[in-house]
Amino acid sequence: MIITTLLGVSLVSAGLLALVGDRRMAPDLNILASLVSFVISVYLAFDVYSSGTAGTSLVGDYFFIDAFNVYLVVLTTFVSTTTAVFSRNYMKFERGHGKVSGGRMRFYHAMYQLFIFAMLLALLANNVGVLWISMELATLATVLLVSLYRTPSSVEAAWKYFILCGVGIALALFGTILLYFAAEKVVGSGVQGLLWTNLIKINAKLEPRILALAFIFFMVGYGTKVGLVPLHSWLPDAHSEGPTPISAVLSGLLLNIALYALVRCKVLVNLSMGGNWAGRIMMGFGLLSMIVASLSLFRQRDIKRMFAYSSIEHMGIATFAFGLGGAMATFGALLHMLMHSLTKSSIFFTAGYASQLSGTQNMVHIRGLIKANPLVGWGLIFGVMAIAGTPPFGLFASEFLILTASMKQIPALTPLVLFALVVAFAALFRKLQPMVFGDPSPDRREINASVLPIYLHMGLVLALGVFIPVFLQKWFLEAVEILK
Amino acid sequence: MTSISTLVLFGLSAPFFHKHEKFIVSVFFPIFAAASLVSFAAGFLAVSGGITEKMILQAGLPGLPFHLRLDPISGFFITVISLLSFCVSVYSVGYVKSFIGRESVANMAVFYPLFIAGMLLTLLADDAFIFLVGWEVMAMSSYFLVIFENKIGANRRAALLYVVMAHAGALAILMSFGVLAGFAGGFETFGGYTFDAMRSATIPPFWAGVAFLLAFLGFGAKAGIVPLHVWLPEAHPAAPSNVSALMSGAMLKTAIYGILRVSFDILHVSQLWWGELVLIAGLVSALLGVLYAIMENDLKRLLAYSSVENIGVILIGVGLSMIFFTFQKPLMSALAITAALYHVMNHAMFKGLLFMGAGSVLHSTHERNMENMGGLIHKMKWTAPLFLVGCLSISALPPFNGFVSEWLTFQAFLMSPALTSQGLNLLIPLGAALLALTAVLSASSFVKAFGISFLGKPRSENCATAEESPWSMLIGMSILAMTCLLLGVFPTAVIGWMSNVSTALAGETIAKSAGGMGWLWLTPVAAERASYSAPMLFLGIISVVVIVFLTLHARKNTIHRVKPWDCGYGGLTSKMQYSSYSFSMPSRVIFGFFFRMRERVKIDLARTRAPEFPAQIKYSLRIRDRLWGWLYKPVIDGVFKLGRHTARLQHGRIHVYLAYSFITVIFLLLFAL
Amino acid sequence: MTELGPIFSEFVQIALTVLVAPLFVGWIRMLKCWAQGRKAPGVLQPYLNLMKLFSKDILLAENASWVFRVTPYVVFGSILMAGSIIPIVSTDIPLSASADIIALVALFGIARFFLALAGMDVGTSFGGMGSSREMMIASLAEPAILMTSFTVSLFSRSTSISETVRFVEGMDFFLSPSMAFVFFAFVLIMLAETGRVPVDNPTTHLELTMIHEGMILEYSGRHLALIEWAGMMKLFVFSSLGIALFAPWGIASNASGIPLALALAAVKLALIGVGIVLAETGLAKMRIFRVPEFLGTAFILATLGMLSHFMLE
Amino acid sequence: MTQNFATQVNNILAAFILLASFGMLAQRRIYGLLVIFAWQGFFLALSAGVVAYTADIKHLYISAALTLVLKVIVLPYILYSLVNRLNIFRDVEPLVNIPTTMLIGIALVIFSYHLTAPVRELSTLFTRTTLAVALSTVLLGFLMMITRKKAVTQVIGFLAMENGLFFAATSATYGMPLVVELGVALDLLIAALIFGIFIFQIRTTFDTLDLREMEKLKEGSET
Repeated sequence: MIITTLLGVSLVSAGLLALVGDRRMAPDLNILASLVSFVISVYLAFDVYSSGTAGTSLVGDYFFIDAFNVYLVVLTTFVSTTTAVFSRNYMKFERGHGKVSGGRMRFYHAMYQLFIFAMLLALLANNVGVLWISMELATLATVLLVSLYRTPSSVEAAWKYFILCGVGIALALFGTILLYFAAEKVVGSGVQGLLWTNLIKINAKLEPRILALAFIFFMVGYGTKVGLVPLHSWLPDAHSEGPTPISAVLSGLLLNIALYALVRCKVLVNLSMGGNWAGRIMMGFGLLSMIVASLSLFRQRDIKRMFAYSSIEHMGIATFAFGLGGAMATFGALLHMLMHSLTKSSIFFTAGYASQLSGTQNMVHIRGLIKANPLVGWGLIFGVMAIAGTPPFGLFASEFLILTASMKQIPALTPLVLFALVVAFAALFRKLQPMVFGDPSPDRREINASVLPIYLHMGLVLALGVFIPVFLQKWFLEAVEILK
Repeated sequence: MTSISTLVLFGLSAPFFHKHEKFIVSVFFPIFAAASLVSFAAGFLAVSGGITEKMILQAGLPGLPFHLRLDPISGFFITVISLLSFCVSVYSVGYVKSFIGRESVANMAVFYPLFIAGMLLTLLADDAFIFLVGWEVMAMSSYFLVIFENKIGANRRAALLYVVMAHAGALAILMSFGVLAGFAGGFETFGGYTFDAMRSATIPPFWAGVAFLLAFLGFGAKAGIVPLHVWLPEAHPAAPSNVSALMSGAMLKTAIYGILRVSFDILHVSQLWWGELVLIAGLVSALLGVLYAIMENDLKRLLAYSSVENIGVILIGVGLSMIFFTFQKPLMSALAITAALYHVMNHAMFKGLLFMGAGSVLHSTHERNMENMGGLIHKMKWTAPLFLVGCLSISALPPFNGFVSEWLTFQAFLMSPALTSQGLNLLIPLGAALLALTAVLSASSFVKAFGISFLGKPRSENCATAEESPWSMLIGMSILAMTCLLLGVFPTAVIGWMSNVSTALAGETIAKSAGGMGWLWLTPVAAERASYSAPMLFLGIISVVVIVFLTLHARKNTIHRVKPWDCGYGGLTSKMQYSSYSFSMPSRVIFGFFFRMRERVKIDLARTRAPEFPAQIKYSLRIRDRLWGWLYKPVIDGVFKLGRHTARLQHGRIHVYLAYSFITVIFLLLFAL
Repeated sequence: MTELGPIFSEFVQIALTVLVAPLFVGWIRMLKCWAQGRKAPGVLQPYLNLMKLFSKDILLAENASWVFRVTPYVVFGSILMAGSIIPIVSTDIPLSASADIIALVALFGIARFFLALAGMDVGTSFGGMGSSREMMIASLAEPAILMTSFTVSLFSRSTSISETVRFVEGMDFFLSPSMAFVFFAFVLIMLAETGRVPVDNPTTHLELTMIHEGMILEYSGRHLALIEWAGMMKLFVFSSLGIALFAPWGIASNASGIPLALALAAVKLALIGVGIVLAETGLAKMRIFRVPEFLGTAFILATLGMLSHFMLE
Repeated sequence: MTQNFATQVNNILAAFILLASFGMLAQRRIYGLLVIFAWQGFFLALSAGVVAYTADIKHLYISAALTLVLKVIVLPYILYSLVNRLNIFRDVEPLVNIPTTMLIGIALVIFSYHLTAPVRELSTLFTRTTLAVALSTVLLGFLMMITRKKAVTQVIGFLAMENGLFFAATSATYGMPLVVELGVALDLLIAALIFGIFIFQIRTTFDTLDLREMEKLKEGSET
């Protein structure tokens, strides 16, 4: 019941916003809608926690909640709320400078809510097919947002995003079909064959070879959306060319959702195949992504593009950790997903303000942010520190766990991880310093930056870095159990 | 604990006062000083009483709350560091004022205490996680302090180099902890990260070696062991002088602490080659460090390089102690470790003093290049003698403290015949000779430092118009100067105080034998073996000087001030003095092969009557560190090259991208089935 | 007598160091003149020089700082300390415990440090040149001398000089390669450290060849006197150190044996003087950058001595 | 009709579908492509119908009908009108020349046949043999997207992939549950619409549909 209202809110508000159009109230309505769904999701989470359900709790046949997806739901609604707050000023500025027309703003807000709806659906859906549908929906909702500015580069980016993800998702559908094909022989045809809860129950009977085949398609399909090398090509374009709020939610949330789907599949396949076959594939992809992404960081000119690459790197780390398996690594990976989406979205906020300040996304022309706007400047510094994995920020905690775990389990590969991390660190700081320090460029524009979201996120990341509240611990540990 | 919290608290509250910066400076830094005094007391008692307190904060990762632990080892380092930070904080009251209006003092007031707090936290940490948190807090806050004057591009480059190397080192340490925790009990339940678990863990020799090596690399990168030292001469000069005093005097010591903690306390030095490695690394760092120091003309760079040298000396002691330890010679091991710890303390004191001195020179002349200094002894009446004290102590001249630790190290060296290994028997005396060489070279480099910058005639306008720095800076320095003298004159008392530390590390102490002949004589192992009495020497020299002085001044004969001998040409200008370059010329000739030197003389024959009297002669000399070209440049270039190649992946054509995923699918299908 | 004995012999030593040093130098100069066929001044000439200098006024360079003025006293004091800890006539002296051979080297170090500073204080190029060369020579000589003393102390298992002397006295005379090597090393170093000919020329005032003289060029009056005196003492101390390390036979173990010890010491010193003169007349002063090779040889010899101690004995 | 007759029919339809996708690979002219695409959809719907009839699964009729509407009428029509509006008639020569593409296609078919062997052994359905065809259709569509230059042709390739997927669904599993089928169909529709919008956007911003114009976003030289 709660879940349906939760989903309902975003869906209805999407419709509403489509009607409201480009009134002054539209952004506020957007914020309100996201806030409401956030509140509901918190209530939901509280409900789950207080009922103390270890593992899954079914809602009808279609939705289910367990320790794994509940925190992602809260995270999603939270980040979408803060992003909505951020986009209020940001998009007003963009409008002011005539980069977007009123009609497109209508479209923007409607699609924003639809996107949230799709993500929540993907998280909560108990049905592999529905999961697939909502993933596709999420893609479609954002495709046209990426090309919102109608500049050649943005259109190109959107097209690549659309085609590559479309193809990827199609492959994922093939995987789904194979999965269903395998399950059908056990439970007979019908919805039952696609429910996670059932599949986990019956996994012993599922035919491993078909599941292996299915997993490959899932891997490539959802892997494309996670942005794993070499399926990542669309990500830097899409994340850098769209409006910044969209980049924030794409990097911060959508990648998580895709990874979520992938991990679910991995668990299933591993269970039926025995051993860590799927895990090893994921580790391979994760490692490759880390290294390639961190090396690419050096060559970036565009600030948002650079952070898009860093998202690839971090998704790589999380994938690697999930592939690694084991309590520490999985715990670390869950923490990493949380921390990364908080940090990365706030970084995109600051990056957006930075590029508005200096009227370009080209890092060569972004100078002396601390002088120009101290709050934004320090926000960017803290964000980069956090994303580079320096304590006491939370990403350090997760990387600490992941690295030590990998040192324990596969010492041979750890140097590669180390290399990737150091290179990424060096690259990020190399690019960061000229942007924040020194004297700002004379021709800079005035903005009124709402830094609340930025510092809210950073504060959370900081707090979680030194102290993980008990309910989160409980969920993570349960999730670790689930993902064994 | 309280001190850490106050530091953090006030540090974080600082930005809210960024409107009235004077207020910050004059109120906050005294508070920091008080806080460091508190921790000083704590550490001091911990060492003297040999107490071990544990404390667990309910925070951090599940199943891994923050374990804190105050034992003699950490207590010793806390004492040293907080004593230094006390003096530096006092000094800063005057020093930081000079930044008001130029830079944001609030930043300083935020990161300075965070820096100290980070160091203390590192020392108190009793599990891997909180240790690294403290470590990185220290690193990052010092990074922001290094880049404090961020308008200068060179500072930014220095800071970048520093922060990258620091982070790489931290990750290496993390790896080593990973290895240790992996073998410790209760890894899957987060329990393995506590140092206690690691201590009790049984680790196969190979992995123990790996852990040690990783830790040594990680800490070495922070300590500035050659060849990991490149960041040091860049970062220390870039930072404000009170910060460089802390970095060089205190931060490097945390690295030493880490090495001791891991190799002695956790891994209980199990293999011989560790000691040998540390010893050799120490020797190399000491020698190269001092050579670079001699070549330098930048006062602060010179000091930074000499820090490399002193870290080397400390490591020599540590290495010897490890070797003796593996040979089950606890008393000798205790001797060596005492020497090392003593030098840790000494270096903290005099290097802090010297950096502050350089700071006040910078503060009044805005010059860092010695070629533009000179004659400051007339302008800065008090700074000069204080700086001189620093120079005397660092050149290991009795009765100052530097000599004591050097002397102990020599004694440790001379214990080598007790070892049963032939190779070491031959190697170690050579090490002693190298150490001697280092000592004298550092003496000459500090003769140069003091002589060129404080003596002679001013070489630039800024120097001619310099004036003395404010009282707070002088107080900060003079406390340290006093400490230098006391540490030098009463070594037996200090060693007695340190006995718990060496017991905790080497399982034995030389306190008993050291004080064997009473407090007056320092006799490391036995009176007939070797003895040294600083008080006697001190008194002896002083008394002779006084007696002679009085006897000679019994008869009044007058002093005439005249021009110095100018070979009859007349008009000696300050340009005719021996410059810093020319002073180090002999050593350049002798040790030139260590450096990449480009020396060129440009003779301008334009509008000159006769070619042998050219109008002007330009002489330029660039001295580079060979290691940079050998080790670092290739790595950096390699990374960039890789970057270029990976960038090709992002081809831009969508068909290629599609082909990527297509090939991936096919490949996986083949690979899987 | 017994408990006062040490004190007594200590005073004897100090007195010797202070008073006999000029005599020793005078003896050397006299020999040198004879060797070069010149007419020699009296043995007591150095005393007269000192007296003259003490009675003179001081011409102080205008921008000389207090460092310049303190230096002579410090130099004098530290060298005197050095003299007081080396057993010249008796091993049983209270101060010998207060510093071992490393500390001894360090005492010379103090003197050198201040001299070098004083050289740079006035701000003439000669001073700077002198100090820089002095420091270079020192930086090469000191490791060598430490190696030497280490080798010797390896025999006696002690760095305390008195102990060493007792030990060497104790063992009956024998030819040990290490001792031989070390002895030659010591001779070379002594020539370098005391600024004798092949390294430095104590009598030159040709600016470009000055080392020690360069540093003290600006000194005059009693300052100069003190420094000269300290120089003489240094030569004396070094010689007696050589005696103590290599030919200690006869050095008394208590106050009662002092007279004999005195006689023996006189003889040995006289012989050393002869040796020095022979060396100075035989060798020519070498170019400044040949000095490193010279001292390098010394260092190698000392090291060889130590190695041969481990390998052959 | 009997099982094995149905099997034969279904196999024949599968053969036609495969043929159609090869035809698309070979076809240069866009009209032709559209026509073949429509035919493929038609065969698809037909086979779905057959399966629905034989195995007598109600909701499969619905999806068959959906297919007929969407893939045979709506989508081809949209694309056709687009092509007319933007008057692009022939796709210029592909990146990889036709014979090579064909050879690769053959290889793909063999590969997917080999790949689905285990599935064939496992399945009890009379449609099982056609899974190989489905997979190869998907891969061929993929191949087509890689080798063709124009946006429109890429769209068609994408839709061909979708056909393959649908065929897999029907042949391997007698169709997914209805919810999923509907969802998929909906997504497909939206996708098609977005394609339409896009092709206009591209046309207006680049005034060509040649995708090689859209290669600006790549890694520049290091700054």
